[in-house]
Order: sequence, then C-alpha cells, then structure tokens
Amino acid sequence: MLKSLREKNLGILALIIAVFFVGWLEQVEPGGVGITELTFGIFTFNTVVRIGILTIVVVGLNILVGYAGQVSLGQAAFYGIGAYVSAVFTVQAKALGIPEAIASAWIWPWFLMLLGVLITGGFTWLIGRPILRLKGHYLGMATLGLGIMIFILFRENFAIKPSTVIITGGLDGLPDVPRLSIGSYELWPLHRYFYLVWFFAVSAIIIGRNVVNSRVGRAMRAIHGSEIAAEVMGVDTAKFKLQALVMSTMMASLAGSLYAHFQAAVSPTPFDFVASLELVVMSATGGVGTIWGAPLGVTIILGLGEFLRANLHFLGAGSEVEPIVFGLILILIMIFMPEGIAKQITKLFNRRKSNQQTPEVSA
Amino acid sequence: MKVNTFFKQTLAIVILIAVVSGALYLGNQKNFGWPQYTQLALEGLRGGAIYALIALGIVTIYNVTGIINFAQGGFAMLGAMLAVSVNNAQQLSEMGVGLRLVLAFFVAVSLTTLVGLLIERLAIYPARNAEPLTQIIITVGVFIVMQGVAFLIWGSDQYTLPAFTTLEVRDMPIRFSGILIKAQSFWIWGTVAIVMVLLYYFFEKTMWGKALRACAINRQAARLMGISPNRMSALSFALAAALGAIGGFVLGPATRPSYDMGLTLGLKGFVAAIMGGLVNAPAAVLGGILLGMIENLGAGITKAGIKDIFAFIILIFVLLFRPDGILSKRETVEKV
Amino acid sequence: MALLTLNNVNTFYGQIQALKDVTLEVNAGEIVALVGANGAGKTTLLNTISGLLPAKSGTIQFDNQSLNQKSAAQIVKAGISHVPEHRQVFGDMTVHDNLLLGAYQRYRKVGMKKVEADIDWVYNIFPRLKERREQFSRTMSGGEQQMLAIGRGMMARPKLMLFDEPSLGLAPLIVKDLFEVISNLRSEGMTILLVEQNARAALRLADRGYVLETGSVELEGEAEALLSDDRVQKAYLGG
Amino acid sequence: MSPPLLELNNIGITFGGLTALEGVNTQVSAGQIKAIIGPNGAGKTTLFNIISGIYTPTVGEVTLNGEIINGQEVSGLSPHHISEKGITRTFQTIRLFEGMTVLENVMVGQHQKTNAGFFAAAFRLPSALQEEQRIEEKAMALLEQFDLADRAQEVATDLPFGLQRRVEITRALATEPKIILLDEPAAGLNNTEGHELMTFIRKIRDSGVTVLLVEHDMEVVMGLVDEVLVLEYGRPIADDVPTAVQSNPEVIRAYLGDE
Repeated sequence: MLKSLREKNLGILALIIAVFFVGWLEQVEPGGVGITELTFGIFTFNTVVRIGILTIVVVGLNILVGYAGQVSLGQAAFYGIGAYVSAVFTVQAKALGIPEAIASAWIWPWFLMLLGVLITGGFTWLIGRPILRLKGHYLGMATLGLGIMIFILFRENFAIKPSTVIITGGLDGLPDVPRLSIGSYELWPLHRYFYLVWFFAVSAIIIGRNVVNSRVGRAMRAIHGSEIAAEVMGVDTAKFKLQALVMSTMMASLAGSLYAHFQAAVSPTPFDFVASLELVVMSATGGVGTIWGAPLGVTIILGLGEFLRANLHFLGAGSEVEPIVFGLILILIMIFMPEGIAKQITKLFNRRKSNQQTPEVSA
Repeated sequence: MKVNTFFKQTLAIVILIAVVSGALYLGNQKNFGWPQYTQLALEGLRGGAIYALIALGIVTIYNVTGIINFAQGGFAMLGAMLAVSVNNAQQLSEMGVGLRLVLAFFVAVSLTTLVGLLIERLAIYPARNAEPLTQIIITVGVFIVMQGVAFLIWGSDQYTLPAFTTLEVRDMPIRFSGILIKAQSFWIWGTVAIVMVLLYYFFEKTMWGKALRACAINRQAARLMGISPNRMSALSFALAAALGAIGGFVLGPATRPSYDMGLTLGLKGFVAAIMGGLVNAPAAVLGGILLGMIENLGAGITKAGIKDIFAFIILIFVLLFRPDGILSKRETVEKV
Repeated sequence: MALLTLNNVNTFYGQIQALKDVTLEVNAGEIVALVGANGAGKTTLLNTISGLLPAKSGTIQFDNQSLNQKSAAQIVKAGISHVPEHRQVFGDMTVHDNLLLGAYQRYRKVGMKKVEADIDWVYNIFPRLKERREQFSRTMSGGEQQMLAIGRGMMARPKLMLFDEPSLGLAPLIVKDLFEVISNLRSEGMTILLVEQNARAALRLADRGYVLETGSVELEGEAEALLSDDRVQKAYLGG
Repeated sequence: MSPPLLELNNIGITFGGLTALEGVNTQVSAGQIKAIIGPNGAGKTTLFNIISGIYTPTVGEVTLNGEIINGQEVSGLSPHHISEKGITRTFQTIRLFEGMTVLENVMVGQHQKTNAGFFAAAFRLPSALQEEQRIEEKAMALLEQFDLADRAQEVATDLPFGLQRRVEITRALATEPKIILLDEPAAGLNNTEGHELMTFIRKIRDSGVTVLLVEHDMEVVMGLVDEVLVLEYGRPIADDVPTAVQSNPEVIRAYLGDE
C-alpha cells in the first residue's frame, strides 16, 4: 500500500515539474512558441491553460461517474454557473447596485469564485437526493434536462427591472470580465495565470486522489460496484452519491470561474448540452475510474480538436470537417476502447507484470 | 413507504395547483382569453405531433435494443434537408412543384432509412454488448457526425420548403372565430395520424412487426422462435429513421430547415418518450402531444425565449414522480 | 439411432462451470427425462442445445449435423423446439399471435395457409387455447400459459422438443393433463427431452432418464430402474 | 429464557398482487447454523431480502434480539441501518466491488466502524490516516484468519470463483455482524471447494457469528447445519433438525413429486 502511494506521489511530482517546465518554456519563448514546437504544432500555450481548467472539471466528473458510478450529462451547466457568477457580479456590478469600493477590490473576484462554488454546491445538495435516486438512463436524462434548463437561463435576456440592462448578456454574453490579481500583483500575462490554473488543477488531482483512496472513496467505488451490496456493508449509499455529486459540481464551478477570468468574457455556448457531453467524452476517453484519466482525456480530446483545426486544411478540407472527424474518432474510441485510454495503458502494464509472475501463480 | 407515497402525491398535487394558478395569473397579466389559449395550444399541438413521431422512433429502438438513440433528431433533420435538396435540384426544375414534393418525400424517407440501417450496422452493432453509457456516447457521436456532414453539404443556411397546400413558401392560414391555423398544420396532423395507423397495422398485423414486439417483450423467447435480435435491431433503426424522416419532411414547410434542427427535436422526442415511460408507444405519442401544448402555452404566458425550458422541467418532474411514465399504473418495485 | 448426441459438453456462465463433460443421447421417438435438484445444470443443458448459450467444448450432433457454432435461429430451423422454463409466453400479445410467432422461421417457406392450418392443429390439441385466441396471454392462468408455450413450440414443427420444467408452479391435476399431452406428442412422432425437478412424475412418463448433479451426469438408465433407485433421492436430499 | 437472536413473525409479502411469501415463522438462536431450503421459486432469496432490509414485508415483522428491525411500522429503515444493527449478507451472484483489491473490499466492510469524512479524506488529516491504518490492520487480520492474506493486493474480481466466494463472506464478516446470511454459498463450487467452504462456515460459527444460509447442495446442508427451514411456494412446510427433514414425507413430496 505504501509503495503504491509513493508511486502515485511520483506521478504528481512529475506533473509539477512538467508544469514548471512549460511555464519556463513560455517565459523563454513567449507566445507559446516553445510548446508549439515541442508538440509538433498541436498545442499552443493557450491550450495548455484550457487543459488545466477542464482537468478540474473532469477530475470531479471522474469521481462522480468513474468512482461513484453516477452519470451526469449536464456537467457543463455547473461549470457555467461558476463562470456566470464570476462574470455577472464583476461586469454588471454597477447595474446590480454593488458599491464601487467593493466591486473594484482585488479580493472581490476571489470572493465570487468562492460564492459560485457555494451556490453550485448548495444547489446540487438541495436537488441531489431525489435526482440521484434515479438510475442509469434515467439519471442521465434528468441531469441532461437540468443542464439544459440552466443553459437556457444563461441564454435568456433577463433584464433588471428599473434599468434595461440584460444581466447575463443573452446570446452575446458578457465582455470585459476583469483579470484576477492578488493585491496589486496581476495574474496576467498568460504565464502567470497559467500557474494559477495549474495550481488548482494539481490540487484537484491531489484531492481527487486522496478522496478516492480513502474511506469515502471506497464507499463510492463500492456503490459503483453494487449499490445493494454497499448497503448491506453498511454504506449509506444516498449520502455518498450526494457527496460525489456536490463535490463534482463544486469543482466544475471553480473551473468555470477560472475560465471566465481567462477568456475575459462569457457566452452561453461553452456551457451547452454538447459541452456537457464533451466533458463526459473526455472523462471516458481518459478512462473512468482513474484520476489520471482526467488530464489525459482532456489533453487527448482538446489536442485532437486543435490538431484537426490546424491540419485538416492541409488535406484540402475546411474546418467544417472537424466535427465529423471528431465524431468518428469518438465512435471508434467507444467501440474499441470503451474503458478509456488510461485503463488500456494500465491493463497493458498489468499484463506485462502478471506475465512476469506467471510461474508463481501457476505453482 | 406508504407515508412516502402519500407525501409524494400531496406534493405533486400542490405543485400542480401552484403551476396552474401561476399560469392563469401570468395569462391574465397578458389579458389572455380562451381564443389565445386555444391558439397557443393548437400551435403546440403541431410541434407535439412531430415530437410524438420522434418519440415513437426512440421507443421502438429502446424496446428492441435497450439503447437510447441520441441521433433520432438527426433523422428528422436529414429528412427535411434531403427534401430541400430534391425540391431545389436544378435537374428537376421542369417538374411541377407537387410532383417534386412527392419525389422529395420518397427520396428523403428511403435515403434516411438507409442511413439508419448503416448506422446500426457500423456503429451500434459492434458495440451491442457494451455498457449503456458507452452506447449512449456512440449515438451522440453518430449525431455529431450526421450534423457535421449536413453542415458540409448544406452549410448553415436556413432553407424553405413549399407548403403542401399552396405549393408556395407562403402558407394558407385557416380561420376559425379568432383562431388562426396554418394549413400545413393539418398536413402534419394528417400525416402523423396516418403514420400511427400504418404503424399499428405493422405491429399488429405483419409478421415482422410481431417479431419486433416479441423481441421487445422477451428477447430470449424470441430467439427460441428463430427470431434474430440482431436483425430486429437493424429493423428498429430503419423504422426509427423512417419515422424521423417523415417527421422532418412534414415539418419542413412549417419551419426553416437547417443542418442544426435535429438537436432540439431529438431532445424533445426524448422528453416525450420518457413521459410515456420509454417503452410504451401510445403513451409516448400522448407525451409528445402534451409536451408540445404545454411548452407552447408556457412560452406564451411567460417569454418566448424560455420555451425550451418547459420540456426539461416536465422531464424532471416525470422522472421524479412518475418514472414509469404518465400512464403507468404500477408502482415500481425495486429489483435486486 | 441417436437423434441427438452430446459428447463431453462443457458450458460456462461467466466464470462458473455449469456443465462438466456432459455426454448423453436421445434416440428418435424416445421420451428422455433429465432430472436433478436446483442448480444441477438442467436448464443450462437445454440452453446449450438450443443455442442460447454456446458450449465451450465438446460436440453436439443432431440429425446428422453439428450444432456447434449454430445460432439459435439455425437450430430452430434444424428441427429443435425449446419450450423454456417459466413458460416465457409473449404476455402482451394474443394467444394467436404467440402461435404465429412459433412458426416464424418457416412461415415464408411454407406460406401462411399452412401456418394457419398448423394453428388449427394446435387448437385441436388444446381446445382451451382456441377459446382464448384473441386474449392477451398474460391474462391466462399458469396452466393455460404452459399449454400456449407448448403449442408455440409445436408450431415450429420440430423433430425434437425440449421441455424445461413444464410442471413448475402448476396444480397437480394440471400437471397430469400436461404430461398426458407430452406423451401424446410422442405418438405424433416427436422426440422429447424433458427437464423436471419433479423426478417421479418425469420418470414415470419417460423411457430413459439422466440424473444431473452439480453439472455432471451422475446416473443414467431405464426410467423404471431409476424410479426405484435410492441414489436418485440422495441426489436431491443428500445421504 | 432469553429471546432468540433472530425471529420472523408471520412474514408475508406480495408483489403486484402475487403472494411470494406467506405465514413464515421461524427462529434462529445465537450460535446456530440454520439453512433455508426449498424447490425453485419457493421464496428463499425473497426471505433473505426481507431479513436484510431490501424489501419491507407486507405483513409480519423481523426482530433481532427482541427489537423490531423490519416490518410495516419501521419501513423507513434502509439495508445499511440493518447492517449497522448486526445483520449482513452475501449474494447468490457474487457482488464483489469491481476494480477493488481484496483488501479494499474487506475494508468497505469496516465502513460503519470508521467515520473519516470528506475533508479529512481530501486533505489526509492525521485522524483519517490513523483510522485507515487501523482498519487496514483489522482487514488484514480477518484475511489472515480466513487464509486470504496472500491474495490481499489482488483485484478481487480477478480471483478464481471459489476464492471470490470466500472474499465476499470475509467482507461481510468485516461488518462485525451478529448474524450473517449466505445466499447459496456453494453454488458453482466443485467438490473440494465445497468441502473447504463447509470448514470455512464452521470457522465463522466458531468465531461467534450466527449463520443463516440458503443452499441447494444437500451435502453441504445436511453435513453442516443445526436446523433446516423448508419452504414451498412461499410457505413453510418443515422446520426441524436435518435428519427429521430428510425423512419428512412432505419435504420428499415437494422435491420428488407424489409417490
């Protein structure tokens, strides 16, 4: 057990080193040139930041889907709640009557980030129990419906009564979301923000890993294996399913806030139904039931998108081919590697290991 | 358990009363009278009929294969867009509009059916033993590909199809004492009604239809009769694709078909199917019709922009209170 | 001459080996009873013969052809009809439709006229079914459903019929009627392999019998001899 | 005399109008091994589902040490509550937790004996780590006791079938139950494994846990148990010591048919 823990810490150490390496590369050759060259033109620095943000969401989703076994097809909406809380209360502070002194304080966006997490967590805690009583397809449909409902609210033109300001910005969204700063130290240009994002991403991976390797995580995995068997082992399945959901939506909300400050704008599209499914796909590609599957899946899917966008025109096709290729690859992954790439790698690894042990086993 | 049921029922009734009175209040704010409500309901009935068709496709596939087909809305899109292509084809410009539409119908339905069959063979069949979530993602992938190909072929333009009555883009409105109905609505209702009758005939009177039903009721016993579940799976996709295409075709003149019309239609179809309990075809039809009317009434008394939200509110309520569908009588017994 | 021959058949349910080296024969025109306690592998054996479960090893020969690798549909076509346990009639379909589906694999070849004639043949044997022809089969009593399941199996016009616990959950009087029907089927020229937990009744009806215990054949012989063999009771209730 | 450990009073249950069990009365005293047998569809597993709290009986109640733990008036109790009170079980089809090692499976059994929450786990608070250590030792001790220690780090569902059975039972024992329900523990086992299982079950009883089992393998039943309850069509037809049940004409008729 201790040995396996040390192996896992090694992975995290490697990740942290990689983060600093990428950050250093950016400072040496700004504009993502270094990364781009190193990755044969697939990843820009910008993409690396997006991978960090989405990793946070997918770690949460992996805990919910991969460990607790509860499907969410509406996760992008919770990601959106964080983004919109951060954007609306900064951009529309004046219209909402928030005193200038508060709204311009450096700590205000950080507070909003926390507020978003609490709102999202509180909301899913309230509605989670009845919804999580549903199973399989039905749970998928309910979360899908929930996600779409929230998305429609982002998209809608809600005006604040005395003025005519549309608080969410409707279809156009909200521009000019401020950058984050600590005191007077602005977390921008991008490489500074990059460190912030990856600080959260690595923390999410560590927390996720700690949780799944604990009593709580074991209970969740037991629920995934067999809800009824978990019950007779004394696990309050309703409670732990709810905890997994709340945790995953809080992580999504946090990532959403980071996204809003990164893009300096929000609009509804990144939080729609297709985005929710893309998150599930990232989680499934990386491998449900492994925390490391999260960064892996996000990297593969985002990388695939970038790669297609960058290279398809060389093949004489326009960007419109991208979704087709994306969809086809998705289908192929699901047919041939339904357990995800991380699981496939682990399996390969284990097979090699067990091959070495064969004489012992057969004895 | 008993207390729980009682609580649930009371809660459901209280919510229902709150919703109805809230709706009436909002309607009053807008000075709605019976004509307005009827108008809204009838317009909703038009969409509802299409949802019903799509729901029928979803229910058919689910019954036979256990897969929830996310690509179902794509079939409707394909039906409408293929019809547009035939109608706009230069080579056919000599032909009369009416004849062209008839041709468009056959091309749209047969090609879409073929696509349905191909999808089943290429994407669904290889994963027939996979986990439900995997299968759902595969159908999502299929939908993304379908929509992508449609964008490639037709671009992002919104097209028009001539209305079946006038054979022009502008349809003929029919008036009944303050209520206004487009003639195309009657085509939609008529088509859906005819399709229902044909489907009834297919499932009740033909050997294939009976075999499909048998496969849905008890797959193992069906195998013992010599019925191949694999073939039935292909048949269910073909049938669902045809249903979707017919829906898209008749809806075409009433909307502006475009490559991305499938998503919303598909999702509404699901809600309708779930309202029917996912396995019950007549209940799914009723679900579709109710859904169309409720969402249109809801949008009418609140804001047009949030029309889509009602479908999902209904979805969640149905899932929580009547997971076996609005018509189901039995109490769910938890299986171990 | 043996109509059906199983040679060293092994079948698995996931990791559980449900059949271990089962070897048995059914001769044309015989009634063979297959008895044994719960979980002995009787149903698995029938499912293996009818192609619902593939055998992992061993050979299955029927009517001079191999049934290994054949699909359930091909096996029905070859002339084996399996009346499954718990009847498994199509509950939301009428009696008549259930019978029609029994002829699913041959209706195109022989034509609907012949199929309707066969349905009349079944109605003659089970007049109760004729009375209820338009009724949903789930609304019928257990005994009637069992008769329907048998009639549906007969509609394939098989050479060999497999029965899986037809007496399960039925009152003794109805069981008596049922066994009479099965015995009459033999006089119509059919060969029968009958699985029963109710060992005495099955052996009284059968020519020969096999006793299955935890997946393997423990005893075989003339039905008469097995009936008076103490080891049969032991197989059920231990020694 | 003290009340029996487990008592079933006039248990009945109906599903959609169909009566699955009716008038089941029986008692299990502490330290016994008792079997429930009966032909297919007699309602044995349904009875287990009632005792372990998965179903609520339509009539009657289950008492443990005189306290009602299942019945219409206490219908709010979930299986995990009943597990907490000291009844746990295994399943006819093995339900080990997929992807978890043998050790982790058994550690889940200790769930009720621990209380590290979400934050303690996420931030590896010392209290959580100590607790982990404690239950890991406890689980290892159990595995030692039942000869599974050398398999502790293997993925449970990859083990041979017979061992999976034993892991499932050990996992249930980790909940420190007063009574354990075993649903067909010998199903799918070969003769050697069957005999090992009998030794194993005796070992469980000797460690102070009362055993109630559903079993078809009569050799196991007759060689192991103190009392047998026989069900037919959801009704009890005999409740006695094995030898008496074996020669009971009602039981022979239920199994073999009329003479």
